[in-house]
Amino acid sequence: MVKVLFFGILSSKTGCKETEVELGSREVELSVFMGDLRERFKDLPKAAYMIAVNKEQATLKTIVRDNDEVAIMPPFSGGSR
Amino acid sequence: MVKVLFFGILSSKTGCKETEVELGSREVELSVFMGDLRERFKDLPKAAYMIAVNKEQATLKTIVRDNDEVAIMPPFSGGSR
Amino acid sequence: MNEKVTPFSKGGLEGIKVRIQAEDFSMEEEVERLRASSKKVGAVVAFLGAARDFSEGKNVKAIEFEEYKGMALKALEELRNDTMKRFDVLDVSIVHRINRMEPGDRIVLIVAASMHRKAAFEACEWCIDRLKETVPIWKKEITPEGDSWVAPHP
Amino acid sequence: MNEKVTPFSKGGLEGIKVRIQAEDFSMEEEVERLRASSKKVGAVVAFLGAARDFSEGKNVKAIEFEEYKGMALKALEELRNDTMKRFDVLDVSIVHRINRMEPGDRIVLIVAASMHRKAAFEACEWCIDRLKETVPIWKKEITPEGDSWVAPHP
Repeated sequence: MVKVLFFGILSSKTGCKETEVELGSREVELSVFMGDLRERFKDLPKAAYMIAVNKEQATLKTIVRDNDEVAIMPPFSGGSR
Repeated sequence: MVKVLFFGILSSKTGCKETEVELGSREVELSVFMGDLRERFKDLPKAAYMIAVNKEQATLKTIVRDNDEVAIMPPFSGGSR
Repeated sequence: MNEKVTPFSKGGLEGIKVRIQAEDFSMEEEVERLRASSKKVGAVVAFLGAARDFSEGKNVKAIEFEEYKGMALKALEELRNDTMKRFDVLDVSIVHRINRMEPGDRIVLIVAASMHRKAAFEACEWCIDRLKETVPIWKKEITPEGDSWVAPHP
Repeated sequence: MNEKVTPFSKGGLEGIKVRIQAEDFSMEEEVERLRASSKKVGAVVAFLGAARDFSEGKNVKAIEFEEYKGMALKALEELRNDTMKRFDVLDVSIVHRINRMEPGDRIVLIVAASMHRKAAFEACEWCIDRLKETVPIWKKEITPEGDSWVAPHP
Protein backbone atom coordinates (compact mmCIF):
# COMPACT_ATOMS: atom_id res chain seq x y z
CA MET A 1 0.00 0.00 0.00
CA VAL A 2 1.04 3.57 -0.64
CA LYS A 3 -0.18 6.04 1.95
CA VAL A 4 -1.44 9.30 0.43
CA LEU A 5 -1.87 12.50 2.46
CA PHE A 6 -3.71 15.64 1.41
CA PHE A 7 -3.00 18.86 3.30
CA GLY A 8 -4.73 22.20 3.77
CA ILE A 9 -7.17 23.24 1.06
CA LEU A 10 -6.46 20.01 -0.85
CA SER A 11 -8.08 17.99 1.92
CA SER A 12 -11.17 20.16 1.52
CA LYS A 13 -11.16 19.84 -2.29
CA THR A 14 -10.77 16.05 -2.24
CA GLY A 15 -12.91 15.61 0.86
CA CYS A 16 -10.12 13.38 2.15
CA LYS A 17 -7.11 13.79 4.44
CA GLU A 18 -5.58 10.37 4.01
CA THR A 19 -6.11 7.45 1.69
CA GLU A 20 -4.30 4.41 0.32
CA VAL A 21 -3.36 3.31 -3.16
CA GLU A 22 -2.61 -0.30 -4.05
CA LEU A 23 0.46 -0.58 -6.30
CA GLY A 24 1.33 -4.18 -5.55
CA SER A 25 4.84 -4.73 -6.82
CA ARG A 26 4.57 -2.01 -9.49
CA GLU A 27 6.95 0.93 -9.39
CA VAL A 28 5.70 4.05 -11.11
CA GLU A 29 6.88 7.56 -11.69
CA LEU A 30 5.15 10.18 -9.60
CA SER A 31 3.61 11.74 -12.75
CA VAL A 32 1.83 8.45 -13.44
CA PHE A 33 0.87 7.99 -9.81
CA MET A 34 -0.66 11.48 -9.75
CA GLY A 35 -2.52 10.86 -13.00
CA ASP A 36 -4.16 7.77 -11.53
CA LEU A 37 -4.96 9.64 -8.32
CA ARG A 38 -6.73 12.37 -10.29
CA GLU A 39 -9.01 9.73 -11.76
CA ARG A 40 -10.20 9.03 -8.22
CA PHE A 41 -10.17 12.61 -6.97
CA LYS A 42 -11.61 14.69 -9.79
CA ASP A 43 -11.19 17.91 -7.82
CA LEU A 44 -7.49 17.48 -7.21
CA PRO A 45 -5.76 20.37 -9.04
CA LYS A 46 -3.29 19.57 -11.85
CA ALA A 47 -0.37 21.16 -9.97
CA ALA A 48 0.45 21.03 -6.29
CA TYR A 49 2.79 23.47 -4.52
CA MET A 50 4.88 20.58 -3.34
CA ILE A 51 4.71 16.80 -3.40
CA ALA A 52 6.86 14.81 -0.99
CA VAL A 53 7.65 11.13 -1.13
CA ASN A 54 8.66 9.77 2.24
CA LYS A 55 8.90 13.32 3.59
CA GLU A 56 11.43 14.39 0.94
CA GLN A 57 10.48 16.86 -1.77
CA ALA A 58 9.86 14.88 -4.96
CA THR A 59 9.80 15.57 -8.71
CA LEU A 60 7.46 14.10 -11.31
CA LYS A 61 10.23 11.58 -12.09
CA THR A 62 10.47 10.31 -8.53
CA ILE A 63 9.66 6.60 -8.31
CA VAL A 64 6.77 5.56 -6.07
CA ARG A 65 6.57 2.04 -4.73
CA ASP A 66 4.85 -0.06 -2.08
CA ASN A 67 5.03 1.30 1.49
CA ASP A 68 5.87 4.83 0.35
CA GLU A 69 4.16 7.89 1.79
CA VAL A 70 3.08 10.50 -0.75
CA ALA A 71 2.08 13.93 0.58
CA ILE A 72 0.33 16.39 -1.69
CA MET A 73 0.63 19.96 -0.44
CA PRO A 74 -0.87 23.32 -1.36
CA PRO A 75 1.10 26.55 -0.69
CA PHE A 76 2.16 26.82 2.95
CA SER A 77 0.65 29.42 5.23
CA GLY A 78 2.68 29.27 8.42
CA GLY A 79 3.74 32.30 10.41
CA SER A 80 1.55 35.24 11.26
CA ARG A 81 0.01 37.45 8.61
CA MET B 1 26.51 83.03 35.32
CA VAL B 2 26.41 80.67 32.35
CA LYS B 3 26.79 77.03 33.25
CA VAL B 4 29.07 75.12 30.87
CA LEU B 5 29.08 71.32 30.61
CA PHE B 6 31.67 69.15 28.86
CA PHE B 7 30.73 65.58 28.00
CA GLY B 8 32.57 62.40 27.15
CA ILE B 9 36.08 62.78 25.72
CA LEU B 10 35.77 66.57 25.97
CA SER B 11 35.69 66.36 29.75
CA SER B 12 38.97 64.42 29.56
CA LYS B 13 40.51 66.90 27.13
CA THR B 14 39.55 69.95 29.17
CA GLY B 15 40.07 68.20 32.49
CA CYS B 16 36.68 69.63 33.44
CA LYS B 17 33.08 68.39 33.51
CA GLU B 18 31.35 71.59 34.52
CA THR B 19 32.38 75.22 34.84
CA GLU B 20 30.87 78.68 34.86
CA VAL B 21 31.33 81.72 32.68
CA GLU B 22 30.47 85.25 33.83
CA LEU B 23 28.67 87.18 31.10
CA GLY B 24 27.02 89.79 33.30
CA SER B 25 24.35 91.44 31.22
CA ARG B 26 26.13 90.79 27.93
CA GLU B 27 24.46 88.68 25.26
CA VAL B 28 26.80 87.02 22.81
CA GLU B 29 26.56 84.70 19.87
CA LEU B 30 27.61 81.15 20.57
CA SER B 31 30.58 81.53 18.16
CA VAL B 32 31.96 84.33 20.33
CA PHE B 33 31.18 82.44 23.53
CA MET B 34 33.06 79.40 22.24
CA GLY B 35 36.02 81.53 21.14
CA ASP B 36 36.36 82.92 24.66
CA LEU B 37 35.98 79.46 26.15
CA ARG B 38 38.82 78.15 23.98
CA GLU B 39 41.08 80.82 25.49
CA ARG B 40 40.51 79.16 28.83
CA PHE B 41 40.51 75.56 27.63
CA LYS B 42 43.30 75.33 25.09
CA ASP B 43 42.60 71.67 24.42
CA LEU B 44 38.97 72.18 23.50
CA PRO B 45 38.69 71.16 19.80
CA LYS B 46 37.56 73.78 17.27
CA ALA B 47 34.43 71.84 16.37
CA ALA B 48 32.10 69.90 18.63
CA TYR B 49 29.64 67.26 17.41
CA MET B 50 26.81 69.18 19.00
CA ILE B 51 26.40 72.20 21.22
CA ALA B 52 23.16 72.69 23.09
CA VAL B 53 21.94 75.82 24.77
CA ASN B 54 19.38 75.08 27.45
CA LYS B 55 19.15 71.50 26.22
CA GLU B 56 18.19 72.56 22.69
CA GLN B 57 20.58 72.01 19.79
CA ALA B 58 22.21 75.38 19.01
CA THR B 59 23.95 76.99 16.04
CA LEU B 60 26.91 79.35 16.10
CA LYS B 61 24.38 82.18 15.82
CA THR B 62 22.45 81.16 18.92
CA ILE B 63 22.50 83.92 21.57
CA VAL B 64 23.94 83.02 24.97
CA ARG B 65 22.98 85.05 28.01
CA ASP B 66 23.08 84.93 31.79
CA ASN B 67 21.60 81.78 33.39
CA ASP B 68 21.89 79.75 30.20
CA GLU B 69 23.28 76.24 30.20
CA VAL B 70 25.75 75.47 27.40
CA ALA B 71 26.60 71.83 26.78
CA ILE B 72 29.52 70.92 24.55
CA MET B 73 29.27 67.39 23.20
CA PRO B 74 31.52 65.00 21.26
CA PRO B 75 29.99 62.31 19.02
CA PHE B 76 27.54 60.14 20.91
CA SER B 77 28.29 56.51 21.63
CA GLY B 78 25.09 55.08 23.04
CA GLY B 79 23.78 51.63 22.19
CA SER B 80 25.80 48.47 22.02
CA ARG B 81 28.63 48.02 19.58
CA MET C 1 14.61 28.05 35.05
CA ASN C 2 11.36 26.30 34.32
CA GLU C 3 12.08 25.08 30.85
CA LYS C 4 9.05 23.59 29.22
CA VAL C 5 10.79 21.19 26.95
CA THR C 6 8.50 19.69 24.35
CA PRO C 7 9.14 16.72 22.13
CA PHE C 8 11.68 17.41 19.43
CA SER C 9 13.37 15.29 16.82
CA LYS C 10 16.93 15.44 18.11
CA GLY C 11 18.12 15.42 21.68
CA GLY C 12 20.29 18.15 23.13
CA LEU C 13 20.45 21.86 22.56
CA GLU C 14 19.98 21.75 18.82
CA GLY C 15 16.50 20.37 19.21
CA ILE C 16 15.52 23.02 21.71
CA LYS C 17 16.42 25.72 19.21
CA VAL C 18 13.88 24.53 16.64
CA ARG C 19 10.46 23.58 17.91
CA ILE C 20 6.88 23.05 16.83
CA GLN C 21 4.58 22.98 19.80
CA ALA C 22 1.05 23.66 20.96
CA GLU C 23 2.08 25.52 24.13
CA ASP C 24 2.99 29.17 24.36
CA PHE C 25 6.67 30.09 24.70
CA SER C 26 8.66 32.53 26.81
CA MET C 27 10.38 35.19 24.77
CA GLU C 28 12.76 36.01 27.61
CA GLU C 29 13.81 32.39 27.87
CA GLU C 30 14.42 32.00 24.15
CA VAL C 31 16.41 35.21 23.94
CA GLU C 32 18.46 34.47 27.04
CA ARG C 33 19.28 30.98 25.82
CA LEU C 34 20.79 32.45 22.67
CA ARG C 35 22.52 35.30 24.40
CA ALA C 36 24.08 33.03 26.97
CA SER C 37 25.48 30.78 24.25
CA SER C 38 28.44 33.09 23.56
CA LYS C 39 30.17 36.07 25.12
CA LYS C 40 30.54 37.41 21.60
CA VAL C 41 26.81 38.18 21.32
CA GLY C 42 26.40 41.95 20.94
CA ALA C 43 23.02 42.01 19.22
CA VAL C 44 19.87 39.95 19.40
CA VAL C 45 16.94 40.52 17.05
CA ALA C 46 13.67 38.79 17.81
CA PHE C 47 10.62 38.55 15.58
CA LEU C 48 7.31 37.70 17.19
CA GLY C 49 4.32 36.95 14.99
CA ALA C 50 0.94 37.18 16.70
CA ALA C 51 -2.62 36.36 15.75
CA ARG C 52 -4.20 39.72 15.22
CA ASP C 53 -7.84 40.61 15.05
CA PHE C 54 -8.66 38.29 12.19
CA SER C 55 -11.67 39.40 10.37
CA GLU C 56 -11.84 41.40 7.24
CA GLY C 57 -15.57 41.55 7.68
CA LYS C 58 -15.55 37.84 8.40
CA ASN C 59 -16.82 36.14 11.49
CA VAL C 60 -13.55 34.44 12.39
CA LYS C 61 -13.42 33.15 15.95
CA ALA C 62 -10.04 31.49 15.88
CA ILE C 63 -7.39 30.11 13.59
CA GLU C 64 -5.85 26.70 13.52
CA PHE C 65 -2.46 25.57 12.28
CA GLU C 66 -1.83 22.11 10.90
CA GLU C 67 1.66 20.76 10.22
CA TYR C 68 2.92 17.87 8.16
CA LYS C 69 4.32 16.08 11.15
CA GLY C 70 7.86 14.89 10.67
CA MET C 71 8.45 17.05 7.62
CA ALA C 72 7.68 20.46 9.17
CA LEU C 73 10.26 20.14 11.93
CA LYS C 74 12.84 18.92 9.45
CA ALA C 75 12.11 21.94 7.26
CA LEU C 76 12.55 24.23 10.28
CA GLU C 77 15.90 22.63 11.07
CA GLU C 78 17.04 23.13 7.49
CA LEU C 79 15.82 26.71 7.64
CA ARG C 80 17.87 27.34 10.77
CA ASN C 81 20.96 25.79 9.16
CA ASP C 82 20.50 27.80 5.96
CA THR C 83 20.11 31.01 7.96
CA MET C 84 23.26 30.36 9.95
CA LYS C 85 25.23 29.62 6.79
CA ARG C 86 23.92 32.64 4.95
CA PHE C 87 24.42 35.32 7.60
CA ASP C 88 27.16 36.21 10.05
CA VAL C 89 25.16 35.13 13.08
CA LEU C 90 26.22 33.22 16.16
CA ASP C 91 22.94 31.43 16.76
CA VAL C 92 19.31 31.24 15.62
CA SER C 93 16.21 29.75 17.18
CA ILE C 94 12.75 29.19 15.76
CA VAL C 95 9.54 28.22 17.55
CA HIS C 96 6.23 27.78 15.71
CA ARG C 97 3.02 26.96 17.51
CA ILE C 98 0.28 24.77 16.05
CA ASN C 99 -3.37 23.95 16.79
CA ARG C 100 -5.96 26.49 17.79
CA MET C 101 -5.09 30.16 18.33
CA GLU C 102 -7.20 33.14 19.27
CA PRO C 103 -6.65 36.85 18.61
CA GLY C 104 -3.66 38.06 20.56
CA ASP C 105 -2.05 34.63 20.77
CA ARG C 106 1.60 34.34 19.84
CA ILE C 107 2.23 32.15 16.81
CA VAL C 108 5.89 32.24 15.88
CA LEU C 109 9.17 33.45 17.33
CA ILE C 110 12.46 33.77 15.52
CA VAL C 111 15.56 34.92 17.39
CA ALA C 112 18.95 35.68 15.82
CA ALA C 113 22.08 36.53 17.79
CA SER C 114 25.19 38.09 16.28
CA MET C 115 28.22 40.19 17.07
CA HIS C 116 26.97 43.13 15.02
CA ARG C 117 23.36 44.07 14.67
CA LYS C 118 23.04 44.20 10.88
CA ALA C 119 23.50 40.46 10.48
CA ALA C 120 20.91 39.71 13.17
CA PHE C 121 18.31 41.97 11.52
CA GLU C 122 18.92 40.46 8.09
CA ALA C 123 18.94 36.88 9.33
CA CYS C 124 15.75 37.29 11.33
CA GLU C 125 13.82 38.88 8.46
CA TRP C 126 15.09 36.42 5.88
CA CYS C 127 14.21 33.54 8.16
CA ILE C 128 10.54 34.49 8.60
CA ASP C 129 10.15 35.25 4.88
CA ARG C 130 11.62 31.88 4.04
CA LEU C 131 9.61 30.01 6.69
CA LYS C 132 6.45 30.81 4.79
CA GLU C 133 7.85 29.23 1.64
CA THR C 134 9.58 26.16 2.98
CA VAL C 135 7.81 24.89 6.09
CA PRO C 136 4.74 22.66 5.56
CA ILE C 137 2.30 24.34 7.92
CA TRP C 138 -1.20 25.46 6.94
CA LYS C 139 -3.67 27.79 8.56
CA LYS C 140 -7.43 27.64 8.60
CA GLU C 141 -10.02 30.01 9.91
CA ILE C 142 -12.68 28.80 12.28
CA THR C 143 -16.07 30.42 11.77
CA PRO C 144 -19.57 29.56 12.96
CA GLU C 145 -20.35 28.65 9.34
CA GLY C 146 -17.46 26.18 9.19
CA ASP C 147 -13.71 26.11 8.70
CA SER C 148 -11.87 27.43 5.68
CA TRP C 149 -8.25 27.15 4.64
CA VAL C 150 -6.37 30.37 4.21
CA ALA C 151 -4.51 31.22 1.02
CA PRO C 152 -0.91 32.12 1.77
CA HIS C 153 0.10 35.74 2.13
CA PRO C 154 3.61 37.11 1.82
CA MET D 1 2.77 42.32 37.14
CA ASN D 2 5.79 43.62 38.98
CA GLU D 3 6.44 46.71 36.95
CA LYS D 4 9.63 48.39 37.95
CA VAL D 5 8.71 51.92 37.05
CA THR D 6 11.64 54.29 37.10
CA PRO D 7 11.58 58.07 37.04
CA PHE D 8 10.56 59.43 33.65
CA SER D 9 9.83 62.84 32.30
CA LYS D 10 6.12 62.47 31.60
CA GLY D 11 3.55 60.59 33.59
CA GLY D 12 1.41 57.89 32.07
CA LEU D 13 2.08 55.27 29.48
CA GLU D 14 4.02 57.49 27.12
CA GLY D 15 6.77 57.90 29.68
CA ILE D 16 7.01 54.19 30.28
CA LYS D 17 7.70 53.63 26.61
CA VAL D 18 10.88 55.71 26.61
CA ARG D 19 13.24 55.23 29.53
CA ILE D 20 16.81 55.75 30.63
CA GLN D 21 17.56 53.72 33.71
CA ALA D 22 20.33 52.01 35.64
CA GLU D 23 18.32 48.84 36.31
CA ASP D 24 17.95 45.92 33.96
CA PHE D 25 14.67 45.51 32.07
CA SER D 26 12.37 42.63 31.23
CA MET D 27 12.12 41.94 27.54
CA GLU D 28 8.91 39.98 27.98
CA GLU D 29 7.30 42.87 29.82
CA GLU D 30 8.31 45.45 27.22
CA VAL D 31 7.12 43.29 24.35
CA GLU D 32 3.85 42.38 26.03
CA ARG D 33 3.14 46.01 26.86
CA LEU D 34 3.37 46.91 23.20
CA ARG D 35 1.53 43.86 21.98
CA ALA D 36 -1.32 44.39 24.38
CA SER D 37 -1.75 47.98 23.23
CA SER D 38 -3.72 46.99 20.13
CA LYS D 39 -5.51 43.97 18.72
CA LYS D 40 -4.12 45.01 15.36
CA VAL D 41 -0.58 43.99 16.32
CA GLY D 42 0.51 41.14 14.05
CA ALA D 43 4.28 41.58 14.28
CA VAL D 44 6.70 42.66 16.96
CA VAL D 45 10.40 43.12 16.29
CA ALA D 46 12.73 43.60 19.22
CA PHE D 47 16.38 44.62 19.13
CA LEU D 48 18.49 43.88 22.18
CA GLY D 49 21.99 45.33 22.40
CA ALA D 50 24.29 43.67 24.90
CA ALA D 51 27.75 44.34 26.25
CA ARG D 52 29.89 41.71 24.63
CA ASP D 53 33.33 40.55 25.59
CA PHE D 54 34.98 43.95 25.33
CA SER D 55 38.60 43.47 24.72
CA GLU D 56 40.39 43.87 21.47
CA GLY D 57 43.56 43.03 23.30
CA LYS D 58 42.63 45.58 25.94
CA ASN D 59 42.18 44.95 29.60
CA VAL D 60 38.63 46.29 29.81
CA LYS D 61 36.80 45.24 32.95
CA ALA D 62 33.55 47.11 32.41
CA ILE D 63 31.96 49.92 30.47
CA GLU D 64 30.10 52.91 31.74
CA PHE D 65 27.45 55.02 30.07
CA GLU D 66 26.93 58.70 30.86
CA GLU D 67 23.91 60.66 29.65
CA TYR D 68 23.23 64.36 29.36
CA LYS D 69 20.42 64.24 31.86
CA GLY D 70 17.31 66.00 30.69
CA MET D 71 18.41 66.12 27.07
CA ALA D 72 18.99 62.39 26.49
CA LEU D 73 15.46 61.42 27.47
CA LYS D 74 14.02 64.21 25.35
CA ALA D 75 16.09 62.96 22.41
CA LEU D 76 14.75 59.44 22.97
CA GLU D 77 11.19 60.75 22.99
CA GLU D 78 11.79 62.59 19.72
CA LEU D 79 13.36 59.48 18.28
CA ARG D 80 10.29 57.45 19.20
CA ASN D 81 8.00 60.08 17.64
CA ASP D 82 10.10 60.25 14.48
CA THR D 83 10.07 56.47 14.16
CA MET D 84 6.31 56.31 14.55
CA LYS D 85 5.82 59.02 11.94
CA ARG D 86 8.23 57.48 9.47
CA PHE D 87 7.05 53.87 9.54
CA ASP D 88 3.68 52.14 9.53
CA VAL D 89 4.00 50.96 13.13
CA LEU D 90 1.45 50.86 15.90
CA ASP D 91 3.83 51.46 18.78
CA VAL D 92 7.51 51.73 19.66
CA SER D 93 9.37 51.56 22.94
CA ILE D 94 12.99 52.32 23.79
CA VAL D 95 14.92 51.57 26.97
CA HIS D 96 18.58 52.52 27.40
CA ARG D 97 20.55 51.66 30.51
CA ILE D 98 23.27 53.86 31.96
CA ASN D 99 26.06 53.56 34.51
CA ARG D 100 28.34 50.59 34.86
CA MET D 101 27.90 47.47 32.74
CA GLU D 102 29.83 44.22 32.55
CA PRO D 103 30.19 41.71 29.69
CA GLY D 104 26.85 40.03 29.03
CA ASP D 105 24.83 42.89 30.48
CA ARG D 106 21.92 44.18 28.43
CA ILE D 107 22.33 47.78 27.34
CA VAL D 108 19.50 48.81 25.07
CA LEU D 109 16.13 47.48 23.95
CA ILE D 110 14.03 48.75 21.07
CA VAL D 111 10.65 47.21 20.36
CA ALA D 112 8.44 48.02 17.38
CA ALA D 113 4.92 46.66 16.89
CA SER D 114 3.04 46.76 13.60
CA MET D 115 0.31 45.06 11.61
CA HIS D 116 2.75 43.72 9.03
CA ARG D 117 6.26 42.63 9.79
CA LYS D 118 8.18 44.66 7.24
CA ALA D 119 7.40 47.96 8.95
CA ALA D 120 8.43 46.62 12.36
CA PHE D 121 11.79 45.39 11.03
CA GLU D 122 12.49 48.67 9.28
CA ALA D 123 11.41 50.82 12.21
CA CYS D 124 13.44 48.86 14.73
CA GLU D 125 16.62 48.96 12.68
CA TRP D 126 16.25 52.63 11.77
CA CYS D 127 15.61 53.48 15.39
CA ILE D 128 18.83 51.91 16.72
CA ASP D 129 20.90 53.42 13.89
CA ARG D 130 19.44 56.81 14.63
CA LEU D 131 19.79 56.47 18.41
CA LYS D 132 23.54 56.48 18.01
CA GLU D 133 23.40 59.78 16.14
CA THR D 134 20.82 61.70 18.10
CA VAL D 135 20.87 60.66 21.75
CA PRO D 136 23.47 62.31 24.01
CA ILE D 137 24.89 59.25 25.73
CA TRP D 138 28.59 58.42 25.92
CA LYS D 139 30.45 55.26 26.74
CA LYS D 140 33.75 54.81 28.47
CA GLU D 141 35.87 51.76 29.14
CA ILE D 142 37.01 50.98 32.64
CA THR D 143 40.50 49.48 32.79
CA PRO D 144 42.97 48.97 35.65
CA GLU D 145 45.07 51.73 34.03
CA GLY D 146 42.18 54.21 34.09
CA ASP D 147 39.05 55.10 32.16
CA SER D 148 38.94 56.04 28.51
CA TRP D 149 36.11 57.39 26.40
CA VAL D 150 35.10 55.34 23.41
CA ALA D 151 34.96 56.78 19.91
CA PRO D 152 31.58 56.14 18.34
CA HIS D 153 31.11 53.20 16.03
CA PRO D 154 28.38 52.79 13.45
